[in-house]
Amino acid sequence: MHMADALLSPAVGTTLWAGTVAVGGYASKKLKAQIDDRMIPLMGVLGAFIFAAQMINFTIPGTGSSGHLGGGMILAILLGPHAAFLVMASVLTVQALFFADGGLLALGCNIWNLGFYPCFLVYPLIYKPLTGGSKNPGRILVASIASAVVALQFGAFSVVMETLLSGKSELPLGAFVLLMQPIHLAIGIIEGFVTAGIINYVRGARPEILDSIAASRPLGAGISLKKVMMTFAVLAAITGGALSWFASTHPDGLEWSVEKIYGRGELPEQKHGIAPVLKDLQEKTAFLPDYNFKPAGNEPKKKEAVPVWPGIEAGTSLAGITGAAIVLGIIVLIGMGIRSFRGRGKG
Amino acid sequence: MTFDEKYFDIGRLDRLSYRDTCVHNLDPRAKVIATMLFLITVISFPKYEVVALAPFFLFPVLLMTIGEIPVRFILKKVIVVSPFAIFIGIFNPLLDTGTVAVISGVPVSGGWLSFLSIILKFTLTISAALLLIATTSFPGVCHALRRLGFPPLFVSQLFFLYRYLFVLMEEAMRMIRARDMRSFGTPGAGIKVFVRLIGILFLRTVDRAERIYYAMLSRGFQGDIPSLKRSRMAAADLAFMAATISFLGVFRFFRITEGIGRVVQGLFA
Amino acid sequence: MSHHIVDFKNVSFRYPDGTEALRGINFRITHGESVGVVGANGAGKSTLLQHMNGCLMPTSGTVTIGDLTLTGKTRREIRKKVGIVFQNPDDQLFMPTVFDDVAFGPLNLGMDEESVRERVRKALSMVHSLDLRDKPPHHLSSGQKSAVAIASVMAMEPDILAMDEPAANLDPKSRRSLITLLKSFRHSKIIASHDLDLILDVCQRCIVIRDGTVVADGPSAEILTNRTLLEENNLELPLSFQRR
Amino acid sequence: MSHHIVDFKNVSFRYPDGTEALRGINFRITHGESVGVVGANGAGKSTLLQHMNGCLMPTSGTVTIGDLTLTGKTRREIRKKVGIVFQNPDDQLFMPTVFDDVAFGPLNLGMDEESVRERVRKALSMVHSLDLRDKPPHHLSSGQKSAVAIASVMAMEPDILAMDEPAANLDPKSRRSLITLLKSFRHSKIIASHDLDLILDVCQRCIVIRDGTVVADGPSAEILTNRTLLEENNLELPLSFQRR
Ligand SMILES: Nc1ncnc2c1ncn2[C@@H]1O[C@H](COP(=O)(O)OP(=O)(O)OP(=O)(O)O)[C@@H](O)[C@H]1O
Ligand SMILES: Nc1ncnc2c1ncn2[C@@H]1O[C@H](COP(=O)(O)OP(=O)(O)OP(=O)(O)O)[C@@H](O)[C@H]1O
Ligand SMILES: [Mg+2]
Ligand SMILES: [Mg+2]
Repeated sequence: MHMADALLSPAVGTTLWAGTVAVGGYASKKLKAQIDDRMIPLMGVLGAFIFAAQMINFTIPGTGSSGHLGGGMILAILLGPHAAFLVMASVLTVQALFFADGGLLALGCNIWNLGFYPCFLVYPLIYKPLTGGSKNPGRILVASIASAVVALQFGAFSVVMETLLSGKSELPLGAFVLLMQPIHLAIGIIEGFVTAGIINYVRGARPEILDSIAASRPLGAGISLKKVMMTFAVLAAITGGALSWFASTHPDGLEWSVEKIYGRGELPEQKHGIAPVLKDLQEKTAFLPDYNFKPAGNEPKKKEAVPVWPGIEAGTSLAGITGAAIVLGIIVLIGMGIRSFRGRGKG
Repeated sequence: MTFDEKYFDIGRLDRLSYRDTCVHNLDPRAKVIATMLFLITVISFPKYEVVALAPFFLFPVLLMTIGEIPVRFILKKVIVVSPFAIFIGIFNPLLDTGTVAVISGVPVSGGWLSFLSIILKFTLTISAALLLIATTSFPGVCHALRRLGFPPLFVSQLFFLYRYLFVLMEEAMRMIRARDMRSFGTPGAGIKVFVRLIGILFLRTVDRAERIYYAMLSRGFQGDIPSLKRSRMAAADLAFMAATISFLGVFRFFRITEGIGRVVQGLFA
Repeated sequence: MSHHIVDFKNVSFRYPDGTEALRGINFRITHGESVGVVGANGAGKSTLLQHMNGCLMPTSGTVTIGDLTLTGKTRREIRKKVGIVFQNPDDQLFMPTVFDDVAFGPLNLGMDEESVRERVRKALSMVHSLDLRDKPPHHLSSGQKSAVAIASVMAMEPDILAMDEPAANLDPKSRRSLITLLKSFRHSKIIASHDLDLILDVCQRCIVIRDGTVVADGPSAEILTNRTLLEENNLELPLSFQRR
Repeated sequence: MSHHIVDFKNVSFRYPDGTEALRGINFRITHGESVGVVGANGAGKSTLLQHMNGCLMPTSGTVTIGDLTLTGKTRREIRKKVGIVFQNPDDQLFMPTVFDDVAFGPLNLGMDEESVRERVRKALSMVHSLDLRDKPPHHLSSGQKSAVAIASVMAMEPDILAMDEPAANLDPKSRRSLITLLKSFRHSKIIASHDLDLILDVCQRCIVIRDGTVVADGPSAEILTNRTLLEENNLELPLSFQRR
């Protein structure tokens, strides 16, 4: 569920970066004031733990497909929200840098989607009230499942919104939501089971460990609801402000999604080249009730040259294509030139 | 990717960063800033833009060739992570069929253009991020972040994460091997055993954190991870930044690619 | 009995990051033999052992166990024949109690409950740890953990036993009882270790590895007394030969 | 020089889970002595070493280093005097590169940049690992890791060096060069290990621990040849005395 750079607009990307940096700064300030310095290596190594744990797959009962641990929720439970947020942020940073999962610009979104919700929203508002500090495995299970599901739904929905607001994808809101949310419901339930399983296992095996982590985490870990809501409100205001600015300067971004939701139920025909692909996709997307693509295979008759984005066709002309080909050719030559020059220099 | 591949992959990328080329020797901060600017510039092109993206391939290509990074390795990694972007992008040609351009009589739908644009941006951004690590090393990037004002606490998390990633992944890998060795099919890979394995890994991680903490204390740790200033921005770094910025600016705001095309077409017309 | 045979033919292995850990390894272990594998840090011992049951698959060359050639398909069969005990018993013990852990393998083999119980009992008695049956592994001492790890592999009744550095971190007495235990097994055994005294005690034959190739292969009593050979390979005479 | 003295008086320690790991330990180490600590798995060796610089604080009794009694307040001072090398170099090398790791201690001592660089250079050369400076620890071999771990402690120029199981997992040659290295240090040293041959080589004096108490303390040459004493403590004669 990692957001990708290529799907983002700079406005959305930087807005979420700003939000993430703000929350991150707040969390590290909070931690620095209260932290027991024993927590510093613990947090770091737990980040590596989440990473390693994510790589262990298991078979999801009844399906044969495999799943893995997400991590945000379990960190929040173990470390408290501030530390958990920072650890999650560092896990995602390493993922972005080493596996290019998402990319650097989308990192802001990803930290927000996978870190903010579980740590600052779901943990204080759902997990804590539901367990009420109880160590009863049943309650922990219920609370974990509820939390993981809600956190992932928020995360998935944010991916949808971030993509749509960036305006790079044509996916209509309804369909996108239908694609994302149910999958993440399933993932959430499993993550909940796994989270509760681990907490309960650890509690059974070495109860003192959970207690000692709890003892050394900052006092403010049981953060006041008010503060969370305040932070959230401020960030919502920033986000909202930025988004509305974005929406007003780039109306197309929102426009088309609105249009797609209420507008044309039917879409024009496609070019011939993708007919088979289309057919296949059509079958796969048949569960989207509102959208039926016209049967493919119609002969292409694309003469309705309506410029959707004025001025765009200027760039995408034959001259443009020629230019691009030449430029790419030059770049490849430069690359090869450097390679062979270097090769000679060495040999 | 299987666990092992993923693990080795990081190791490989990591090792690439030990090379000694002039790209590797640039100040990490310069590279971090340049990469971020590059990303923002690429992303800032409107959704139907394809042609103007072409020149931007120069940036990764230069880093790759001068930095002696194998092209194939980077390409392979780009492909491995592409599914999500493709999955989202592939709907564009299906949903956005209005013609936005006519190229020598052939009308092109907006969906295909925007899809192509997503793919190009994807390739550019992902390879730039990978090349940042491959030419700077992860610790280098962390030092840069720290000196660029990221909270020290966050940066120390990154240090530890990076350092123990390999240790813990190896530990996890050995555990999986032990599990797979004694489970001759699916039952051993079930969720119950999975939870146990993760639980054990967690306990061992906490114990390890404790030992690390003692080791840190033994060497005078007082709550802050100190760091040496490794380098001052040198002339080369400033030149690199200036070059990158002017390159980005020129190709973002002037339609040079198309101009070249026109000129060449004019020659042959 | 051909199924106790291990045959490495020209086995090479390269880690995906480019490290050439094995380069054309050749050897053959016949029924009931016990073989030590020695060499410097990083020589390739652990990598070699992981080829015995397909944890790693050779980049080129063939590994044959009994009458099966190691491939993706035969791997599962081969794992029933070859039991590997890794260096760190903590990696190996992941079930909540010693009993569950030892039963894990047999249960996955699809055996019925009665036979599983029997197997577990047998395996645990073999390592004198029947009393530990109901303890959780994390409450055991390192010596006890090693013993249980061995039992959990023995419970699958492998034809061939492979062990990686079995005595590290054991106190001298636990080490000694491990040696006695190993000597009493009648399986084909292959043991990788820096503890040359242990190899000398347990294995009749010894293979020296350097940089992923076999540089010597012969009776332990000969190889482990050949000072030049040993010193060329970052080794030295077993301590019990280094008289004071 | 009183500052090289280590004095344990009636030290007891109980882990939070109730394990009594030390029960009234008494010994005194004077300037320049080198002392081995031996005992069965779980006897309390590692716990004891962690008291040397206040990683753990005695539940009762006093630890004195030089002229300072170990308390929450003096702990920081004491850490400058006592350098501990733990059992697993992976736990000890926690920074992303070898250089950063070795520099960690001196930087915490508040030294200026130039002197830190000088210290790092000196410490790494001492263990012949200057070339590894820019590598991340996870790409080092086990022998290299041990060497760097020692350098990172030596860079603090401690008066007293404590090591826990320094030779585990090293190949015989690396172990031998470690022994040479240890012999060449003129610090007070205290080494906990199961490798009795190493203790015999490096330490003149040896302390035997059982269940958290000192059961013997005397010249290594005497203690490590006393078969009954050793066997009572899950130990055995050093291998080099076990002639074949
Ligand atoms: N996961 C890995 N990725 C890359 N290279 C590896 C990996 N594991 C081992 N190697 C390399 O392969 C070579 C052989 O390693 P191996 O672990 O087999 O050695 P070993 O003989 O078991 O050493 P030791 O005595 O230290 O256990 C070494 O050069 C090592 O660095
Ligand atoms: N963190 C801990 N919490 C509780 N008990 C512990 C802890 N660490 C060690 N112990 C217990 O304290 C006792 C002494 O352990 P210690 O690690 O000091 O032994 P050791 O002599 O170093 O053993 P080894 O030779 O196996 O390293 C053991 O009974 C052990 O189980
Ligand atoms: Mg090994
Ligand atoms: Mg110990």
